[in-house]
Amino acid sequence: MPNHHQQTVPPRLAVSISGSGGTGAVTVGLILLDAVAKAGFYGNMTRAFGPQIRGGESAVMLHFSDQPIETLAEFSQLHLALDWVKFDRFEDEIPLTADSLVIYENSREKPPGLVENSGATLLGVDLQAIVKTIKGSRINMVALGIVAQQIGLARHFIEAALQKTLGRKGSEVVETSMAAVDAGMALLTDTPLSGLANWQPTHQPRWNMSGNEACGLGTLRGGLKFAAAYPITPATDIVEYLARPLVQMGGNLLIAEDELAAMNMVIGASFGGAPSMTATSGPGLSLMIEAMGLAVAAEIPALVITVMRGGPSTGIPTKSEQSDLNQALYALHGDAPHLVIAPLNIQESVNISQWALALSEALQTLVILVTDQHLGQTRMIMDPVDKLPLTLSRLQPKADPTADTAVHYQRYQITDSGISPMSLPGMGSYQYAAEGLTHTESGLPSSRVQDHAQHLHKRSHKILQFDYGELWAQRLPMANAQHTVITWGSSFEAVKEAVKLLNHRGAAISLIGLRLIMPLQAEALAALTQHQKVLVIEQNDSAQLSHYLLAEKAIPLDSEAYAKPGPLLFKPSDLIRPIQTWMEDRT
Amino acid sequence: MPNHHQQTVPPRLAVSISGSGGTGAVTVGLILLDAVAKAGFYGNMTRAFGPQIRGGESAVMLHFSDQPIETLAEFSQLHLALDWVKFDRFEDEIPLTADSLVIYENSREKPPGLVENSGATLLGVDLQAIVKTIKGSRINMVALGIVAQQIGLARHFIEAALQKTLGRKGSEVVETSMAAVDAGMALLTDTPLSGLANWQPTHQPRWNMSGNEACGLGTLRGGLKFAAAYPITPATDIVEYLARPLVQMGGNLLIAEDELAAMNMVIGASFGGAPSMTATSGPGLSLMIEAMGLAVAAEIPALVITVMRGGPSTGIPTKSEQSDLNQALYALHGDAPHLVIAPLNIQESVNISQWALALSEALQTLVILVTDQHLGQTRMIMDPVDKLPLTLSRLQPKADPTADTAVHYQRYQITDSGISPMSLPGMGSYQYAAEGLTHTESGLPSSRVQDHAQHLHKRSHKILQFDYGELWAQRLPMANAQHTVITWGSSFEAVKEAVKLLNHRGAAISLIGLRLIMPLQAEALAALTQHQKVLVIEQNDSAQLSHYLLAEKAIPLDSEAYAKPGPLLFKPSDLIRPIQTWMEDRT
Amino acid sequence: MSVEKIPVKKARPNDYTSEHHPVWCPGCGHFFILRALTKALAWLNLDKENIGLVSGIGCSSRLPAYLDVYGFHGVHGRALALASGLKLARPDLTVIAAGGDGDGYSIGGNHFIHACRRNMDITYIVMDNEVYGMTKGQPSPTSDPDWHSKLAPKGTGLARFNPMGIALASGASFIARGFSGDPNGLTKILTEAIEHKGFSLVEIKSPCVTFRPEQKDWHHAMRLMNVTLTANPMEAAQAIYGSDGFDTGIFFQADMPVYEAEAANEKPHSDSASMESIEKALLV
Amino acid sequence: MSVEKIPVKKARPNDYTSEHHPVWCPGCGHFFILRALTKALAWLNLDKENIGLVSGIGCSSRLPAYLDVYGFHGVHGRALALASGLKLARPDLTVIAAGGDGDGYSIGGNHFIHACRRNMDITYIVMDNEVYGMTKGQPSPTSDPDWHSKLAPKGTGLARFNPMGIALASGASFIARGFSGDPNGLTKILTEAIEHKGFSLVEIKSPCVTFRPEQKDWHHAMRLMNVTLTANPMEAAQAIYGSDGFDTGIFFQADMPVYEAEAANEKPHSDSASMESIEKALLV
Ligand SMILES: Cc1ncc(C[n+]2csc(CCOP(=O)(O)OP(=O)(O)O)c2C)c(N)n1
Ligand SMILES: Cc1ncc(C[n+]2csc(CCOP(=O)(O)OP(=O)(O)O)c2C)c(N)n1
Ligand code: SF4
Ligand code: SF4
Ligand SMILES: [Mg+2]
Ligand SMILES: [Mg+2]
Repeated sequence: MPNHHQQTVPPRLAVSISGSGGTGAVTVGLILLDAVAKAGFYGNMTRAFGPQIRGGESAVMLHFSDQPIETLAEFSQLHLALDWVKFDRFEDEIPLTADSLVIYENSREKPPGLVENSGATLLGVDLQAIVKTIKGSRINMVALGIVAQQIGLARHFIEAALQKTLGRKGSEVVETSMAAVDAGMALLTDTPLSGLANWQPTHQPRWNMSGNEACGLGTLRGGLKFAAAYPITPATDIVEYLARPLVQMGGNLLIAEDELAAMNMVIGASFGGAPSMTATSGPGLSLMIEAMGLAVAAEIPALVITVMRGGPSTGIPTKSEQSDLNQALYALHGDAPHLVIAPLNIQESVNISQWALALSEALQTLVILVTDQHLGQTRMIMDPVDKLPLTLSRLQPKADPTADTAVHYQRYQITDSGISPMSLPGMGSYQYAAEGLTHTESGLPSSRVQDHAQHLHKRSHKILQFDYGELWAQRLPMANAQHTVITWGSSFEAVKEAVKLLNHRGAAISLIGLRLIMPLQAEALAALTQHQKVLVIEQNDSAQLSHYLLAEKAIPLDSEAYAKPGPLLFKPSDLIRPIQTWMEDRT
Repeated sequence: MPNHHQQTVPPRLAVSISGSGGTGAVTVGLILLDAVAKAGFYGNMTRAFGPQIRGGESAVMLHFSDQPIETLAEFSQLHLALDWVKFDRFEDEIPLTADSLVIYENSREKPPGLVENSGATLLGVDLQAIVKTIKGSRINMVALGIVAQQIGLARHFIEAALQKTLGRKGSEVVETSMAAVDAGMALLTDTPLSGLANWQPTHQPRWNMSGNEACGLGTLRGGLKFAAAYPITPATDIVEYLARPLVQMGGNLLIAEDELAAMNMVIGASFGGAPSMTATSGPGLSLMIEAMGLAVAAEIPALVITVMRGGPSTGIPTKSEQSDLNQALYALHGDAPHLVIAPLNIQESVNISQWALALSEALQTLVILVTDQHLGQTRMIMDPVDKLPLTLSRLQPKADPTADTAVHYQRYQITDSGISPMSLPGMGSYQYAAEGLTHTESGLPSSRVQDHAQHLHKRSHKILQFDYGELWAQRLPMANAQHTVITWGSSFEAVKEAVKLLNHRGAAISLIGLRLIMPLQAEALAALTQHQKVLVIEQNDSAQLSHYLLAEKAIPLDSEAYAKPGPLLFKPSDLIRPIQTWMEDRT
Repeated sequence: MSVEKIPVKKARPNDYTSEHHPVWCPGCGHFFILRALTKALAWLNLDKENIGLVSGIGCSSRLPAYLDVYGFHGVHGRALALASGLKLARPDLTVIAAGGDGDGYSIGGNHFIHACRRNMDITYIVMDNEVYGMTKGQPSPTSDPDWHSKLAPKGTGLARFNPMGIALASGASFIARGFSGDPNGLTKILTEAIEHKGFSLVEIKSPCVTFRPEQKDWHHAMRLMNVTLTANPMEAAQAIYGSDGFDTGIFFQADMPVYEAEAANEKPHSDSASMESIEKALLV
Repeated sequence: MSVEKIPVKKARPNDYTSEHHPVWCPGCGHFFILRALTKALAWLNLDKENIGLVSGIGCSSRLPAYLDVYGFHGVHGRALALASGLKLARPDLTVIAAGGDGDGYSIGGNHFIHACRRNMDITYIVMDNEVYGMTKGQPSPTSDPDWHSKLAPKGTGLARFNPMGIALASGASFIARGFSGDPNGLTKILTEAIEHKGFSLVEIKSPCVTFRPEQKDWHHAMRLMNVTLTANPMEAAQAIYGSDGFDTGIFFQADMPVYEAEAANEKPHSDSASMESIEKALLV
C-alpha cells in the first residue's frame, strides 16, 4: 500500500492574467506556460472568456509546480490585469484573497470593488506609458516581463518561448516583444514570488499538450485510421489536432454535414476495417444515439469521444460539467450493452484513449470515452507517456476459408467469448450483410423469441466476460480505512488532493477513481466497499454516478453523494469540508 | 382494501386463426371481434405476421370474456388454419395443447409436426370445396362461420359486423360473404366451445379501440391542437388516427421530414401556445433526444408518446418489449428533469394520455408517455372511458401587464412552485426569447455558476413539488402481505392476473403498477415496500425498472427482478412459477 | 451605416431592438443584418408581439435576443422545423427564421430543402459568412474549396454548396441574395421577403471579421442590387448558376401554392360537438 | 423478365444473389431492380468480395441481404453517410448505396445533398415507389400532392420533391432515371452508373403493388430510354424540369472533381517514423 500521505507537498505557484478583447492575455499565458516548462517545471493553464465571440474579455489561470500538476489553484497568488473591463465576470474563476498580489494597468480604470474588497495587495503600473517608448510593442509583453520577474523566471526561457510562438512572424516581432518584456522585467524590483528560482528543475523531456490532443495522440497510437466529425465546442480541437497526423499515419478525416452523418461514417469505415472514431459533446452525442445503437446491434467497433460541457440543451458550451454520464450509460433504446470509459486526468487521457480504441476493436462494439471541457481544453506540461503495450485487436476469420468454417460464414456466430470472427470486405467467401435488426447467427433478420434472447445475451456476455485487467480503476487504499471516496473524470485530481490532505491530517480514507464505468466491475467494487462508508463525489446536479453505483448494488445502500453542478471545477479546498462533514455524520 | 382475491374467475374463450398471404385471416379476426362485441361481450385481438411485407403468412389471436379482458390467452382453445404455410413461425404466439381444437383446411397440406405433437384434437375440413359452391366467396368467410358456430355466436351478430366492415363494398359482397358464413356454420354440428351462448351479455355501450387510438383520443380530450410526426412502426397508427379528428377539433397535423423535425415542430407550435405532441418508437425517440432537452431547458410543454418495440437498433419493429425505459429516463444530456409516464393497460391509455398532455402544459416541460407495441396495437372491446376531470393548464401572465410585473417580463422567473408565467406570441409587452443556453430569469444567456444552479434547481423543483395525486400508481394491496410485486406498462395485466391467482391460493402478495415513473414517488414507494420482499417484473433483458428503483432507494436492497426480454408478452402462467420461486427463496 | 429615410409611420427601427448588446465581434457583418431587419419591420409597421423570430445555434443565431419580439434560440440546425411548427399553429404571426450557413446548410440541410418544398409563409434569413464562426473557424458548406483551416489544412477540396440553386430546385418561391454591407438594398430585400406569401430565402453575405478577415474585401466585390427579378424558374436557374456569388437582389419570386393550416377553414362545429362525434365513432 | 444476352465473361447474375428469398410482396418492383443490379455486376465482372452494398431501412433497403456481397443494412436514412465512410476508408471497393424514396429523400435528405456535393465515387440507387412501403402506406416526398392516405386524408397538398433537380443543384456528376419494368434499360443505366467515376444517382421508378396498386399503370406511361445525355448542367436542368417523370435514361453525366481518400498518396514514411515525428512535435 503506497504511503502517499507521507509525501511532502510540492511547491506551487498560481498566476492569472486578464484583459479585454485584443489585449492578448491568452498569448501571455501560452508563452508563460511554455517558458516555465522550458525552465524545467510543470504546470497547467485554463482559460475563461466572456460571452463575446472575440474581442471580448478573457483570462488565463496558470498553476505551476516542480511536479506534474493538474489541479486548479485555490487562489491566484499573482494576478495581472491588463485592464479591468468586465473583470467581474471572472470572479468565480480567479479567486483573490488577502494573500494575492494584484498588478494592474492603472492609466485608465481603478480596480473594481470586488478586487478592492478581496484584501489583495494592489499595485498599479502604467503599462501604456511603457509601450509608447517601444515602437510596435504591446502591453501584454510588458506584463509578461513583469510576471517573469515576479516569479523568478529567467529571461532566456521567455525568449525561447517567444521564439517558438512568434518566430514565424519574423525576428523583428520577437525582438520588439523582448524589448517590452525587458522593460517589464526592469519595472518592479521586488520579486515576492520568485520561488521558481529555488525550485528544482528537471532536465527530462516533457510534453506541452491539452487533454483533447492527448486523446488524439492516444487514438493514433491505438491505430486509428478514420475519423469523422462535426465541429462542436469543446471537442473540435480533437479532430483539429488529428487533421494532419491522421493523414500522416495513412488514415482519413471526413468533415461530416452533421453528427448523424459523422457516426454513420464511422460505422461505415469500421465495417471496412478501419479503426474509427468521432468526437463530440452532449448536443452532438444526442444526435448520435440511434447510430450508436446500430454499432452495438451490428457489432461494429466504434469509438465515440464525448467532451462534456454544461447542460442540459445548449447549456454552457465553453465550461465543464460531469452531467452527461447518464446519457453515455443509458441513452440507447433497447438493451444495448456497450463500454463507457473515462480518463481520470489529462495525462492519462493518452493511454486511456488508446485503450478505448483497442477495446472497441477487440470487443467489436461501441465504446464511449467520456471526458469534459476541463480535461479536454486545459493545457498542461506533463511527462511524456509511454505507449500502452496492448495486443488487443479485431478477431478475423482465417483468411482462407476451409470447408467447415466458411460454407456459410456466420458473422454473428455464438462463441464462448461472445466475440465472433468478423470478416472485412475483400475477403473472399466471407460475404455477409451487417444487420441492425434482430438476427440469426448468419445475420438474417429474425423476430423469434429465441434468436432475440440469444443475441442479446451474446452481446452482453462478450462485454461481461472480458478481462479488463487493472485499468478499471485507480485505487489509493489506506490501511484500516473505514471510509472510501469514489469519484471519476475531471473531479479526480481535486478529490485526490483533498483526500491526501485529510490522510495527512490523520483521517483514514481510501480513494477509488473509476475508469471503466460500464461494464461496471461491480463485484470488485462491492468487495472494496462492503464494510466501508462510501461518499461519491461528482460534478453534476443529480448525482448520476452515485445513482448508477446504487443501481448496480456496487456500493452500500447508506452511501452518500456530494454532487454539485458545474461549470467550475472542484478545487481541493471545496471538498475538504464536505468530506469532513460526511465523516462526522458517519461516526 | 379490495377483496380482489375473492372474485370468481370470469369465463374466457381463446380463438386463433392463421393463413398465408391473401387468405384473409386478419379480416376474420376483426369481424369476429366486432361480432362478439355486438353480442354483448368483451375481448381483445393481437396479430402476428411473418417477415414478408404483404402476402406473407399472418395470424390473429382473440381472447374473449364477459368482462373487460386485456391478457393474452394461455393457449388457443380453437385454432382455425386457413392453410399451414409457414405455420411454425407462429409457434410462440399460438400455443396449442391437448385441450386445443384445431380445425384446418385439409385439401392441400397436412398439419405440420409441431401441431400433431401438441396433442390437440385435429379436424380437417375441405374449405376449398365449399367456396367452389358459392360464387365469389372466400374460404376465410367459411372459416368465420365455423368459428361462430363453434363458440356459439349467433348469425345476426356476424351479419351486423360484416355489414360494418364490408358494407361499403356493396350489399352483394355482404350477401356472398354471409352465404359462405352460413355454409361454415352448417358444416360442423358439434359446438364444443359454445360457451358464448351461456355467458351473460351486457347491453351497455362499448368501444372497439386499439391502445394507439386510445392515446389519440386521450390527447384530443386533453386539448391537443398540434401534432407532428414521422411514420414508424408501431406508433404510426396514433397519428393516422388523429389525422381527421385533430383537424375537426381545430388542430393541425404536420408530416415531418424526420423525427428531428417532428420534435422541433412540436416545440415551435407549443411555443405558439398549442398543446402539442408527437408519437414515435425507439429509433425515432433516439433522434428526438436533442430537441427533447431543448423543451426541458427552454421550459416548453411537449408530449412525446413512444411506443416501444423490440430493441436495440432496428430490432423487432412489429413486436413488443419494455426495453426503452432507460432511454426515456436518462437519455438527455445534462441534468434534464422531465416526466415519464406509462399507462398500465389499453383502456387506461385514454386517461393517462390526457393526463400526460395536461401535465406537460401545467409543468411547462417534456413529458414522455411510454407504451409499447402490445398496448398500442392490440385491439380491444372496452367500456367507454369517462373524461378525466382535469383542470391543469398552462400558467400565463395576466393579459394586461401592470407596471411592476411587466416592465421587464421575466419568462423564467423564479417562483415558489418553480413554474413561471409563460406568455404567448401576440401578448403585447411580454416579448421574450426562449433559450436553450443556461440563462437568467429574463432568458439572457449566462454561464455563471449561480444562474446555472438556480435554474437547474428551478426546473427540478417544479417537477418534484407538484402534487400528482393518486394516479402515480395502481395499488392492489393485500392485508398482512410481506411480499410486494412491482411492475409497469403492458406487463401489468398479466402480473395482476398471476398475483390474483396466487392470492386466491392463499399467498399474500401486494401489487403495485407504476404509472408515474419519473419523478418517482420514491418516498411513497419506499414507505409501501420498506418491510416487504419486493419483486420487480418487467419485459427486458437488463432489468431496467428494477435498477432504477434501486438507484432511487425506493425499494429494499434485497429486492429481486424477474426481467425477460420480448418480443412476446408475458402470459399470467409465465409468471406463477417465478413468483412462487421468489417467495420460496425469501421465506 | 448610411442614414435612410424611414417612411412616416408609427414604428421605428429602434422599437424592435431589445436592451441587449450583441455578443458579436466588433465589425461583424451580422450587426448590419440586425439593423436592416429592424428597419424592414419598421417599414412594414408590424406589431412586435405578432412576430416570431426563431433561430438555431451560431453567432448569427444569437439574433432573436437582440430584437424585442417573440424569439426562440433553439438548437443547432433546427430553426426551420421550429418555425414550421410555430407558423402552422399560429398562422396569424409573421414568422422569421434566422441563422448561419453552418446551421442552415450543413446540419440543417434536410429542413432547408423540405421547408422550401412546403413553401409555408416563412422568411428565412441566412447570415452567410462561409465559415463556422461560433466554433472558431471551421469550413462550412459555402466555404471555398481551397480555404485552409485547422480542420482542413489543405482546404476541403469540395465545390461550394449552392443554397439558391438548391432552394429553387426544392420549391422555394422567393430567392434573394443580400449583402450586410448594403443596408438599403438589404432592407428592401427583407421587406419584400417578409411581405411575400410563401417561403422566402434571403441569403446574406455577412463577413466574419475574426475568422475570415479577407472577407472585408467583399465590400469591393459585391454588385449591389444588380439582379433582374423573374418568376420563371428556368431563367432564375440561369441567373443563379451564372452568378459568381457577388450579385445581389431578388433572383426569383413566384406565386406558388402555400402550405397552410387546414384547421382554420374547417371548424364548423363546437369543440364538444366535435368531440362527441369523434367518440361516437368508437362505439361497437 | 426478358431474357438477355449476357456477355461472355466469367460472372453471371446469379453468382451475385444470396440464398435468401426477398420478403417483398409478389409483384413488387424491387424484385426487378435486384435482378438488374446482379446483371450489371455480372456485366462488369466485379469480384463479389470487393463490393460494399449499404442501405437504410424500408422494403427497398432490404436489398443487401439478397446479394452475396459485403452488405450493410443500416438505420433509416443514413445509407449515404455509411457509404461515404466506407468508401473513404476503402477506396478499393465498389461502393453502392440503396434505399427508398422515404429513406433517401425524407429522413436522409441532408446526406443526399451533401453526398452529391462531395461527389465521391459511390452509386446511389433509389427505389422510388412514391410511398413509405415498409410502414404501410404513408406519403413520401415524391408522392403526388393529391394522393390520399390515412395520414393525409386529403393528400399532402405538397409539390413533389424533385430528386434529380436537387441532385444536379447539389453537385452530383451522374443523374439517371430508370424503371423497374425495363430490365434492359435499367441494367444499362446501372452499369454506366457503377462505372462512372463520381457520385451517381439512379432514381428508379419501382411500383409498390400493395400500397400504390395504381402504379401498375406505370408500364404504359414510362418512356423507355428516351433521354439525351448531356454534360451541360443547364441543358440537364431543362431536361429534368421539363420531364413529367416518365422519361428514362441518363440525364446528366460530367467529369467533375471527385472527393477521395487523401492518405493513400500521402504516406512516404513508415508508421513508426510518422508516429515518432508526431510525438516529437509535443515536446516542450
Ligand atoms: C448538435 C450541435 N452540433 C454542433 C454544435 C456546435 N456549433 C455551434 S454553432 C456551430 C456552427 C455555427 O456556424 P454558422 O451556423 O455558420 O453560424 P456563424 O457562427 O458562422 O454565424 C456549431 C457547429 C452545436 N451547438 N450543436
Ligand atoms: C428513425 C426511424 N424512423 C422511422 C422508421 C420507420 N420506417 C421504416 S421504413 C420507413 C419508410 C420506408 O419508405 P421507403 O424508404 O420509401 O422504402 P419502401 O419501403 O417504400 O421501399 C420508415 C418511415 C425507422 N425505421 N427509423
Ligand atoms: S466570430 Fe465571426 S461571425 Fe462570429 S461574431 Fe465574430 S466576426 Fe461575427
Ligand atoms: S409494401 Fe410495396 S414496396 Fe414493400 S414489398 Fe410490398 S409492394 Fe414492395
Ligand atoms: Mg457561418
Ligand atoms: Mg418508398
